[in-house]
Amino acid sequence: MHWWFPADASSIGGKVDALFYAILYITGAVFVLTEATLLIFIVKYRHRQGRKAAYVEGSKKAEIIWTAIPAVILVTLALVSLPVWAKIKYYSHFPRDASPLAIEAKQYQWNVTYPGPDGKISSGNDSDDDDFMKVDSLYLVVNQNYVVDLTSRDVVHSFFVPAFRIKQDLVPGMDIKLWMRPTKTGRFEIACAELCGLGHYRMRGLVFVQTPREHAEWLVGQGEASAADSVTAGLKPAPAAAAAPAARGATSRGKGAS
Amino acid sequence: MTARAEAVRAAGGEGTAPAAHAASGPPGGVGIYTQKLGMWVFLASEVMFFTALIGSYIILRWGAGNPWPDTRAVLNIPTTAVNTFILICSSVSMVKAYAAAVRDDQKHLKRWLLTTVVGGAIFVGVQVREYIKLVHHGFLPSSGLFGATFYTMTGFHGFHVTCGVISMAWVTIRAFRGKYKGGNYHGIETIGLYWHFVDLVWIILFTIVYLV
Amino acid sequence: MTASATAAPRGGAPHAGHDDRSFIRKYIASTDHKIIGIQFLFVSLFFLLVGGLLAMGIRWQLGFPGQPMPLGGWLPSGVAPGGVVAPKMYISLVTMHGTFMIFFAVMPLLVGVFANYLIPLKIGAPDMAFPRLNMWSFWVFVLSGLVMLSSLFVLGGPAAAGWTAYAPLSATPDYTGVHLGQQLWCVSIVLFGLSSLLGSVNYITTVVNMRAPGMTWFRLPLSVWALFITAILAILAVPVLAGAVIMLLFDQTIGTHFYLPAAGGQPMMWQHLFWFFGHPEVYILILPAFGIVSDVIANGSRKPIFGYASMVYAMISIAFLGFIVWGHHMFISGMNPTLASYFMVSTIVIAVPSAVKVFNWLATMWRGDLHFTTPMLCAIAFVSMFIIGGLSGIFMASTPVDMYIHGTYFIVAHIHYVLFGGSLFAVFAGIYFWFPKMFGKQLDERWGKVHFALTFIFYNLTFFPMHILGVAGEMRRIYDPTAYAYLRPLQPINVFITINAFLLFLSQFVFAGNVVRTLWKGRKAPLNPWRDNGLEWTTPSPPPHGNFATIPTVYHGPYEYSVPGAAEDYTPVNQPPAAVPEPAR
Amino acid sequence: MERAMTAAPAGPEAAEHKAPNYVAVWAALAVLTMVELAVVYMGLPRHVMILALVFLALWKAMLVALYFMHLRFEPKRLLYVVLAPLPLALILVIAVMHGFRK
Repeated sequence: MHWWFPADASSIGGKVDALFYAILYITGAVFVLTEATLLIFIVKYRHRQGRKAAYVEGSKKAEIIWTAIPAVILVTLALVSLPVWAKIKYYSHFPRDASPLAIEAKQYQWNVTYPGPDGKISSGNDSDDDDFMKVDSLYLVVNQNYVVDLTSRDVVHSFFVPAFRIKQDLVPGMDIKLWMRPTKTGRFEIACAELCGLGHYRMRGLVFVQTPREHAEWLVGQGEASAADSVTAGLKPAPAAAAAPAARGATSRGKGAS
Repeated sequence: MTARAEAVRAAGGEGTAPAAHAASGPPGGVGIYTQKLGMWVFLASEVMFFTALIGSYIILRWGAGNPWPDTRAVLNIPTTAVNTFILICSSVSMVKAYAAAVRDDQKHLKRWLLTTVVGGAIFVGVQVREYIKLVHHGFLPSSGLFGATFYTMTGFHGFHVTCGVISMAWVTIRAFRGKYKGGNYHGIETIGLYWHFVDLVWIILFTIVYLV
Repeated sequence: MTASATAAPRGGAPHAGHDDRSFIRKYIASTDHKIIGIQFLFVSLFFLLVGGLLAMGIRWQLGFPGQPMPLGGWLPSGVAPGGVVAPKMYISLVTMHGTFMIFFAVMPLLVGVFANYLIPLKIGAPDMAFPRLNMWSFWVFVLSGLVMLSSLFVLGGPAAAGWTAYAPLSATPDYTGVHLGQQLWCVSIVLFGLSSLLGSVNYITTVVNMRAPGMTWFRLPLSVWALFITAILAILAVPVLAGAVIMLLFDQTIGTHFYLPAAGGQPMMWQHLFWFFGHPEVYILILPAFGIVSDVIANGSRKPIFGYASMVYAMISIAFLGFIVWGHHMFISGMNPTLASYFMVSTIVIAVPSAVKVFNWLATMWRGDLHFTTPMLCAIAFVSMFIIGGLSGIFMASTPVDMYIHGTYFIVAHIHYVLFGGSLFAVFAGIYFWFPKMFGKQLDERWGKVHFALTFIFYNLTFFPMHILGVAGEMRRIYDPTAYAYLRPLQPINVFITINAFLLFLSQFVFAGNVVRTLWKGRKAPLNPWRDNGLEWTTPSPPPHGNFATIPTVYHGPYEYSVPGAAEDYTPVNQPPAAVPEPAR
Repeated sequence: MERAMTAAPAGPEAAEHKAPNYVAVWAALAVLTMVELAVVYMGLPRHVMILALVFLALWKAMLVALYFMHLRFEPKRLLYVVLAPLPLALILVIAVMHGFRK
């Protein structure tokens, strides 16, 4: 039985979890202190015959103390959160060596566009478009940075990979970028985390995080391998690259091919 | 100013004398009689309502950087400028009516109220005529963002003016029945505030929708 | 203008004894703030029941996905084939549960009931400033509620875009298949906004202008302060929602493109406008609860509220900050992350005044003489549940953590801790406390305690496990969580929650029974059953039309309990001080 | 009721300030409207024109609020009620404008 965080599988997961636990410990301590105080007061100051309440209107000192302490703790928390947030979401902090990917969401599926052998996602009108598309499945190489272009064709969706601790809305009419680096191989689920219609609950995709070799083999299988990929996959470079265009017809390709 | 503040404090400030309070009429906490205060609070919320509409227009046009048609090619600026002037005039006649009510000048009160109603009605009429023409030229709420924002903002303003004209007409009838005699100007001042507010909104709308 | 002029009986005395209004003027089209408050009470309790029933549908599906509901066979097969909740019905259930609970149950229960009933009585006024406007506020509310109810029965079903109605899902029927239902939702919300506006103008004007002599700002009971600040929030926030919803309605009906990206519209604009209203709304839903609980805790502890002034300042700063934190609902919405950082900081700051309030309540109980009456128990439960709800809010304030828990059951747990554990416990505290005032009869304390205990237990068993679901990554508004492999192991928790939710729902019938029984054959309540200081207890229960035989004069603050040297442990605010000749001015 | 309300405060409140010269304000509004039109048809650079127009519109709005709605002659406290929503309106619009990621 697994009733807590899914196992962390991305480069930022550890940071997010650490912040979560920091807040959990702080709030947990406050929770125990305040609720215990409440319980003690309930027992200790319950009405008994002849008891009279003390006439206390307040205490400046006490109030300043319990305004200042939470303020300090909370502001510290904000200061600790800021750099993590900046690292995850600010475009200026995105890794430079990332591979591009594009995900277009529509009711109720994820269309993942992969760059072809040229390593670039072409803009729609590119004539030598060698991109290819997969529905609901995202194949990634472990420890490789990715920058994903997120768009939506119809309503607001939210790209959520619990194991990566990543969530980002996809808004129609907007082009939002997201970066991630998977750190564990395996199969993880993609969920939609924003109500997108009655099929919202089945807008499920899968992430396959592979070793470079597995990934290259997969690319070759798709007929989309570049020369370098073929080397990684253990095939001879020249024949694989030559064979690629012929095999490509098998995969749907480019944006909007569904 | 200070003398007045003194008077207010004496009459209705904190710790009012029981006798002064009992009628609930005299100025209370902030020295403003109840209807006027209520109207101002209502106007504060109207500011937020128009903020939503005008703000959306600003956001859609400048924030999101949408392409915008040349407003001067679509809308008839000279007509609307004249119409703006009519609305301003009706605001002036409104304050004149208010001044007449304060000094209990029934003749002028009735005359200026009537002028105000007529001015407001002309404004609404011209707006309706403008709408009909625009629709004939194929400019509809569904014609892009400009159509949508234009009709929503001016439409809701027009709705406010229409409500204003109806209540002004009613106030005028009451004035002819002599309900505002003897320096009883509160009703006139309160409806006047609403009327000027609608005028004020139009001043903003005219500038940012028609001229910019 | 004339609205105010007609009804307010001057000084109250003329009507106090003999009330010759017709039945309709007295109980239906009444302009008496007390009747309006009671009307709000019963209507919004009805909507609370509706919202609760919808929640049972949600919980059934989550606990036992795909199994026929008990009595589900009665529903038309288009909605629930074979009594099983269909995906579309599920989304509608979620949407309408949120809508009914927030707009038609909790908000009118807190504001409609208590602002109407308490403000004039507590400040010593004969009625509201604009009694007829007040009546319209109620009837427009009823109308908006009926429109919302009717949307449940129209072709295509009710709104199905969540209570937040995110565009473009809500902006065109293409995406949900809901035509009329979504439009009725918009119409109803606009009407609701109008009702809330009329009410708020009244509350503000009344508090400002109609306080009894000697009732200075800093002698106002905290409940009145809270309701006053709430009304200001409503005045400034609700019109923005109305404007946004009107544009949404135009998108649906007359072909505009405010929120539809096809012609340059901005879905994000809806989110901003909605949450610009939505966050102050959160405080509209909790500030009156703060006020009620402060009154009840001071009374139950027989002690002055600790730090009265800082309680007021805390509420004022919460209200102001409440307007500049709305972006924390949108951290992952694609909003500029730099802006999100600003919103994180403002959000974190707003937690401080809330913390101050909790500490002040605890300090009020410190060295008190605690009487565990039912209202006091509910108020203590409020404090203890609000601690949890407040602390879980801190997780969301931290942007990176929010990225993970946003849109999960952690959020669901949080809002229920604040809105149910918080607001609703305060509502119960308020109802138990002022029931004797409203009806002249006191709710049975024994059954009240049974109701409290059952609610408290099942409430926690229902909502606390939702935190765990959230941490495990279960999304909200998911028709069938078992569609995801990583959520399948959590199903026992969902079953557990569902069972407790049913028990929580059933427990409320103890309350309903208590109310009915008391109204039917309850004993007459003493004049001041809680030995409270408030002005409302200085008139008969229920108070006559016009409230006070003579307008009272107030001599001191509202929380003068256990004053040293006094014979009684309470000092009504209109009791002249023995030694001091003049009231402080 | 009505009579009770009106009799008392009429004197001090209304007679307190001298009625402003409404005709002068009206003339100023008329002139400002004409200036606005002139600005539009003068062919100024676009942002200068927008700035000038916004300035003129605010000026006119101020005149209406101060004299026709006689805010100038009201207690300061009422001014706060009136001004309260304006910063919120500004915050809303500015924040949303910055919310778009460029």
